[in-house]
Amino acid sequence: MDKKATPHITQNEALIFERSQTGRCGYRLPALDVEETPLDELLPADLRREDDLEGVPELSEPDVVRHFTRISTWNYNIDLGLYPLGSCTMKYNSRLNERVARIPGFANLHPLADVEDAQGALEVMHELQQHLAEITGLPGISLQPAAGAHGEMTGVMMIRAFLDARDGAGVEEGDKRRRVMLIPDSAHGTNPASAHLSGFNVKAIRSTSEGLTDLTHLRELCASGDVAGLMLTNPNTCGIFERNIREICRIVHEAGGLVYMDGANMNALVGVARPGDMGVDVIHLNLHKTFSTPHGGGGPGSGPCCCTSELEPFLPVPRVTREGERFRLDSERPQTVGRVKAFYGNFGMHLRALSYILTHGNDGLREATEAAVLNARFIADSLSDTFDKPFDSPPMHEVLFTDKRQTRKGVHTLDIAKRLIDFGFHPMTIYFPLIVQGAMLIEPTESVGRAELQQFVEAMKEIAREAIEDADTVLNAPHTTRIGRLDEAAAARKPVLRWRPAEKTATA
Amino acid sequence: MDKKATPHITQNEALIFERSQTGRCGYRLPALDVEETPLDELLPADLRREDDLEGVPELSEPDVVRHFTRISTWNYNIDLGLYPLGSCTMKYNSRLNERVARIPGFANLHPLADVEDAQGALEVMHELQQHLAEITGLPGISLQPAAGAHGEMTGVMMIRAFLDARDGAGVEEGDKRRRVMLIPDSAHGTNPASAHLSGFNVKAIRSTSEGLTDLTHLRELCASGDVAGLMLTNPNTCGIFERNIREICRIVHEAGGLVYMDGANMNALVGVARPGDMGVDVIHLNLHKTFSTPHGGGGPGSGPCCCTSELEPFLPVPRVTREGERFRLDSERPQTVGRVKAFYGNFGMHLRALSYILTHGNDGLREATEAAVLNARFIADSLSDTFDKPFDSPPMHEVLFTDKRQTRKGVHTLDIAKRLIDFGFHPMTIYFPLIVQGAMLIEPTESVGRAELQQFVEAMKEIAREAIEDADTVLNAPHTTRIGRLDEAAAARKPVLRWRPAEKTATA
Amino acid sequence: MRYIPNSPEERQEMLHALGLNSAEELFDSIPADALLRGPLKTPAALSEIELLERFESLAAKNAAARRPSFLGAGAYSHYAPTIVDSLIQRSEFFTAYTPYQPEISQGTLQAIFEFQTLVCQLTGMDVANASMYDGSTAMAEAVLMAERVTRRSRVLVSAAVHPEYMQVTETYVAHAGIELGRLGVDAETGRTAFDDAALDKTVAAVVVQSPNFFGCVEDLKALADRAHAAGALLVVVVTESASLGLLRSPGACGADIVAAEGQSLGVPLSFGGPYVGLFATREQYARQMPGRLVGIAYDREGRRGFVLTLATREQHIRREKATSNICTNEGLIALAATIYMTTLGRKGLQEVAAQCAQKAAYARRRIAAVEGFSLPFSAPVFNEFVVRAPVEAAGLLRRLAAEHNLTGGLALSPFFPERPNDFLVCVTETNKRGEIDALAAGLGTA
Amino acid sequence: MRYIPNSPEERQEMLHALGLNSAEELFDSIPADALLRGPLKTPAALSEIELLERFESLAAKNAAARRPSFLGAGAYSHYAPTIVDSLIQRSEFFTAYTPYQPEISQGTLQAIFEFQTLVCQLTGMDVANASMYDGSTAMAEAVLMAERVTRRSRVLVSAAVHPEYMQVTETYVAHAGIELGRLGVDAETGRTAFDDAALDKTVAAVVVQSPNFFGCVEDLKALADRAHAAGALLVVVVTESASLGLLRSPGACGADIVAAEGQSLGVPLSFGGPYVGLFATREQYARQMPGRLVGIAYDREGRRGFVLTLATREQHIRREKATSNICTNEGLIALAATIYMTTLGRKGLQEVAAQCAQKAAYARRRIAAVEGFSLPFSAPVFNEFVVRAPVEAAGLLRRLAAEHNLTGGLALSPFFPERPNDFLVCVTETNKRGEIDALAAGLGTA
Ligand SMILES: Cc1ncc(COP(=O)(O)O)c(C=O)c1O
Ligand SMILES: Cc1ncc(COP(=O)(O)O)c(C=O)c1O
Repeated sequence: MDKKATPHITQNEALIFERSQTGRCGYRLPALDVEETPLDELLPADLRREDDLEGVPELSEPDVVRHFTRISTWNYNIDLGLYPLGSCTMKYNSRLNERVARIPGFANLHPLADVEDAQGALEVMHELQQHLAEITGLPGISLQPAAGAHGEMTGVMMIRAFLDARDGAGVEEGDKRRRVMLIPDSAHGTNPASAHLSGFNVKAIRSTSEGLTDLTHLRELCASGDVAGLMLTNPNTCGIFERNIREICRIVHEAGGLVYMDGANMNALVGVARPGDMGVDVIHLNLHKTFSTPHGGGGPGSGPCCCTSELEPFLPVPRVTREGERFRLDSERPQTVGRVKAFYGNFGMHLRALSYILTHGNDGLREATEAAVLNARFIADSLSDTFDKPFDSPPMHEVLFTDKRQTRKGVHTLDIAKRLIDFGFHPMTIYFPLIVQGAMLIEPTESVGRAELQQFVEAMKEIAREAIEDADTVLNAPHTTRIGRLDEAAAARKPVLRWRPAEKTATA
Repeated sequence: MDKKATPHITQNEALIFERSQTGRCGYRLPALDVEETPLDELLPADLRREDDLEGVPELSEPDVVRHFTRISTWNYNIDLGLYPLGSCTMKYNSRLNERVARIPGFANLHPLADVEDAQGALEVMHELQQHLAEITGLPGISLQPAAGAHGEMTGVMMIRAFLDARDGAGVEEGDKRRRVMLIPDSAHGTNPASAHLSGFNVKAIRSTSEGLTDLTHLRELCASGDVAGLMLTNPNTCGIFERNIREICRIVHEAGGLVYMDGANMNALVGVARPGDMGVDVIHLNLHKTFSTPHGGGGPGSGPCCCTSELEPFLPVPRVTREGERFRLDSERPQTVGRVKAFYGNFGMHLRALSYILTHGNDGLREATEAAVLNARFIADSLSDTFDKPFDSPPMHEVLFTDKRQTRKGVHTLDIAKRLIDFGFHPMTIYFPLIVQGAMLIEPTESVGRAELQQFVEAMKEIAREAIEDADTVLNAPHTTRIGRLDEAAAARKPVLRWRPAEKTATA
Repeated sequence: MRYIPNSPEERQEMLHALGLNSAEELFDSIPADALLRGPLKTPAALSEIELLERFESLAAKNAAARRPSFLGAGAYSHYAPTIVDSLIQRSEFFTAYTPYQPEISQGTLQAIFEFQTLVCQLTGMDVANASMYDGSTAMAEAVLMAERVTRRSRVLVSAAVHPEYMQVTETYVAHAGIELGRLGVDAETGRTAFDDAALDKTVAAVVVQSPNFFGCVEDLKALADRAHAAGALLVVVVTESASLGLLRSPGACGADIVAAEGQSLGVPLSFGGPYVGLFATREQYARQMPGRLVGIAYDREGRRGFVLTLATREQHIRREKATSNICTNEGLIALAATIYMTTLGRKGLQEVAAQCAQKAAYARRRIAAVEGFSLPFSAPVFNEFVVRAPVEAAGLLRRLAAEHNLTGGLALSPFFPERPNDFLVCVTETNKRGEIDALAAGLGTA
Repeated sequence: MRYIPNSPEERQEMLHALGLNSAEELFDSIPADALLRGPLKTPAALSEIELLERFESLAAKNAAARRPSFLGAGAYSHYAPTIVDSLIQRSEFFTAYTPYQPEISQGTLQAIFEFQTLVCQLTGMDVANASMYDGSTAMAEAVLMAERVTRRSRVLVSAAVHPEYMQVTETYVAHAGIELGRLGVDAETGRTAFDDAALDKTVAAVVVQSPNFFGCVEDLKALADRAHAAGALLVVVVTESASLGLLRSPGACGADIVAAEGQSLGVPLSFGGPYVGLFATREQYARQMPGRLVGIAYDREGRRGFVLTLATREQHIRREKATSNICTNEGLIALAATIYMTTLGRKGLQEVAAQCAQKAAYARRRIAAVEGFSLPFSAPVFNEFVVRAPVEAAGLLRRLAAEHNLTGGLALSPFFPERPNDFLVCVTETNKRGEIDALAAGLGTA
């Protein structure tokens, strides 16, 4: 930095521990209103802490507010501008939904309250279930999974349980059972990880030069007889709709397997087409993508699992069901895969998603899908002269480019991404999917207007120009942030994962 | 800007009108639920708008959120760091107070509701009145004034009404009445403006070389016999307590006048000393300073007026009074100066101020005063070797410096202020008070900790060093903001005060 | 105290470093006999939990806040989209000061510039300021300004102006050498009755409110013509700014100054404040305006920015010669109104106004059909109107509240003792048909 | 739709520019027979006003949310200072994604680093991750990790672990080749009854909860010693993280992995979620941990920053070989917990814990004094304890709710049918003495 740069206080906020000052206090409790029991009677000394919580910071309330406000300004966020992370569906997070989630009758409701005293909450969940069933065309639903990967795990476990029940295999015959899960090589990493967690062996299916699932390879793999199912993302992670979806489902079904759909990309389909109508058996939705519940810097999410009525008996318990005017929690499901989370899922996210659905209305849901796909098309169209677009098909809600044309000058996807920051945009998803080199996956969502899309396109074109005329500017980007590119390799070699007083640092 | 700078979208947000797109819509009402009356029956065409609200923007909700979020990031604010504007008392604005003000039973209460149905609100006002009376030592109170200047106007009008009543002057003798208001030359501009609005002729009192009211001059002016009173700020705007306050009050009282105190600087006194005990007759408080109600980028404020029991009959109506367990609005005050605002003042600010008082408790109020004065002393002590401190007395809650030592190199107060921005601080109040050249009035308040005070001191010292070694850096500051110094003179010569489509611009 | 960063120990260390022994010594310059002996007699500190309980229980005593209501008369129940309050709660807005340092206050400054523009668009005027305390003080300042502009000293105010606004104006002008005259109200139409005789060459301005206190829409064009013919200004007061979505703008009718209450534009009722005064005028009077103004300015690189401008009108420069004593105004409320207006936008503002008018028309029909009730005034209305009851109105409304849990409106008798049976009903887009039906039914039985 | 910037006309223009005639053509790649015919059968759009009314009326049906309550069992009513919720509502935090681009995500990254540190401090462990979904899944992941670390396949779980946590673990490990064994509960003390015989060389870990599901504080030190002697890990589950302000930390007792629910640290009850799983372990196991980790990194100028690190453990790099499938975690809730912990700070966390314990002790005395009621377990407790009623507990609690408007606790019978008369009572700093007295009185009469 040049001499104009100074130790700017809000740009150099320390760690909260470094800010701590003995004796500061940001909290006050009402005075204890019961007779005090001597500490030793309460709890023997050997069960009590001895360290006086050393190291936990001591701060006044303004210290805390200033600290977190300052560091917050180091974040990009949706309310600032386009956040076109492909596969992440960073759409507008309505404040109305936040308000709904904070209504005291929901926020203060204990999960173990008598169901009779929590009918409103159960009704919310039940109504959301119904709408998600309608949207996916899959009638069985559990809202319990806490995120997409959790939904995947739940769904593939259901497949497993279903197959075992169907095929009548006893525990002894374990090895003979269907234990192969087919997953396209373009899939998100959670797919194989979830399949593995559910005890499946993962086999990768190749993608075609069109960016679609290779049917020949699929047929080949299905022929082995041990296929439990297929995990497919549709539109896939190249942003392309698997137009052979019915055929794909038929192949898998005929091979005795089931089709799991990763619903991360449902923002391309809501109100337009339903996975259930295509032959999908089970899907998870990401409420924190398609249904706009905020990502919160990495969660909470919510990954409801929707399935056919054949699979319904295997859904996690408890189920939220309706009996006349009353709502119940039903755990009497002998075939269930079990419970995947304490209580009933991320209820706060259910509220927000329901608020999203009701605010949009059925026509608004379709309108959002159309607008999202149209925006992606606009980008695809505007940038295909400038950047390599590995697949010809018109994209759905997100579009895939690569850095092929820029690498000649040594400029790679990472550099393009970092340089976008200087134009005020969050970068797109990079290096995913893994099947193309230097992937740049751009998902604008419906929440951005034409003018800003145009600005994004211009920024991308400008970067492409710079890559030729002034590569250094791109290679050294970003230039407008308080810190530059960080040495991640060094960080992983000798990780420091926590603060410690003085020089004690944790390495692992 | 160098080539690294780009048309960064969040740094170049347009005017909301420039963002508008025909057909966008950010709002939805429930459908009209009554039979529609034909428009012409509702209202004849010549009473209806013809312009279709042309020019009013059309935007979606995310457009609005992005617009205001982006421009918000161009503001400095208390939650980011020290905001040491002298005389402004920029202290911590608690979120708890914001929450209190938004409790539906307050926020949704109509001011003309039957008092029986608004007892809680009246109780809030009554309780606040009692606490402010205790804090100022002045028993009569009206919460009606909307800001400091409004309180001043109210207070001096009360003085006028009191004197007229006391002196029994009829309308015919108008000119003979006491029509001179004495105001120190160091006073805030609102003091003379308010006095003028109340029909007084303003005479300025000189300050001594110690930065105090010149008693000799005061006596001289009082001798003329037409003095209605004195408006005094204490601690004064040099941050110095008028230690002759009792003598000053005596002189004015003996001359037949009353003493008005501008309470803008009460943060130096709360819990430590009371204006009523010093001889002050009437004072306004700035709840948006001393009692932490947020400034909001220029208001709302609240400027309650507190007075002796002699002046009480002259307070604005309606008064909030208590009768047994009930609270009333009382307008039967024949001697009142009248009403200064519709309804009862900025009630939302009353709530916040009461929340502040109750959260601090009586000991906390004093603690805050001590901490505020101590912080100012710390700065005074740390910087007096570096900057010219025109008055020797130890400061109260704010400290006055000048640019005298820096001007040799052509660096002035304005430059120092602008350079502070690069260190992450908001500048101090500059060029006020007017009685010293190049004034820099620094008020840290109690809401800042030692470490940040130290950073501020170091920044100031660094700037002083730069003023000698590298004056250009200071003269061209700020360097870290999205725009540089603006040409205010040109702006005032040909003012453009509103947006107009195309090239039509308003000049005045 | 949890809001004070430096702990007692830290403060002790700082005191020592200053050569002081105790905090008391910080106050050595205060005469000993002026120092407070002993602690303040205010309550001891409350925790958050206790404080919220305390205020919740106070709020619970405000029964009126929970009841369907037909109160207007200067404060209106409109719905504000959620984002209004979320956005103004950004620290960047609500904890900033008046934008004295433009380089780090552009957010506030640009928002004010937008506010000024929106106020101009709504009122049909050329220039608007950064806000006044509220509608009532805006009217008072308008009267003072009319005197400055015309150098005349009589001002005629319609008796159908909000009575509290009139009282405020009386207070403000009491010592300004301005004489306030009154224009009566036509008993049949409910509009200002114009007295040409009163309109001589000493009259600085004619002040009318539209819709007026009785809800009647004034014929502003005619009033403007007559005022202008006599060389006087027309000052138009608006208490219900939502009406500007439907009614011809004061500017289009010839107003010279508009003084309005902006509470309808997204601001909570909050028992009467904080609200926001809108103040707009013609271009040629800009330098006579009270209050702050934001204008465009450029930096050395030619980048557009915004600054406080024409400050030579203001108290901090001109002191007693300033156009007004106002300093702190209603910045954050002006911001709320700005966000409200932009969120509703052109169509939304029109739709809110249309729904208000439609629902009021429905309510008029329903109430007029109730045995014994009538509508005394014939002029067109927006969303407020006077109802004449067969009995004393104040008692009727109290019974309505007690028996039907409805706040039916405002009895006019405290302001107009000659109208014991009249009350003012206001209907907005937030009043449901069911509430209106309940009101009509309740009036029939209360 | 008001959340979609491009208006229908703009979209039409964009379509045309792309050479398309209608929005339908955007979906040409979807087989016609898979397209939805007709609109979704979900409801039509609601305005804000209608939507809020709708949800308010649903919320009103949750009577339990308005009642003094003594429910705990994995979800606790603690008071969160107002700033927790205001700060997490800053757009900068709540609308950001996972911090994949560190240069513009330092706010999130630094906060997670602080979270990791605070979790270490509270649990007494060396390293903690960026969060798990909740306490139950954290426990399941801990069991999976113990298998990875030890390469052993049996895990012994105390019967006094939260039954729902046990169910979740069963689901998670069902296909991982792990056998779950159970350790009983001592009928007298309420603590885990240790069966040395079961602890052989095949045991990967012993899993206990402390305070356990019955509220009893386990003797972790003794358990750790026995587990370690057999080469097994000790996994400690904590559902009531507020207890860590008073109880000796699991780390100090020798725990190898701590899996905790962080809801007590400033997170609303919200009918069971979102909460936040805390996961901490010893330094040497860091690379076996599930979930994200943030570490320090430096830029070229040597400036300190934070990045996601050790990603080679994770699914997006290692796919099926990852330590876990977790991707999205509970970032914003972890932030809330971080703000809560820093606001309370060292003293505040201790005070909350002390008040919980004190009030629980008072409640124990009061309830034990009620005729017919007893406390079946003798081990020390923190703020939860089992009460034995003279009658069937579920019915008693229902009567208490109906007649005394009190949620008296959780009947144990659904989880432990052999305990029909037992119920679990939880007391926190938010329960006033009056509520406790009312509970005791109510039990005597219900
Ligand atoms: C295609 C795809 N599948 C699965 C996931 C995992 O979802 P989650 O992060 O909610 O666990 C993601 C999200 O990152 C994704 O993009
Ligand atoms: C000393 C002094 N007096 C009066 C005022 C005016 O107060 P207000 O801005 O609230 O009208 C101020 C505030 O700027 C001030 O500092």
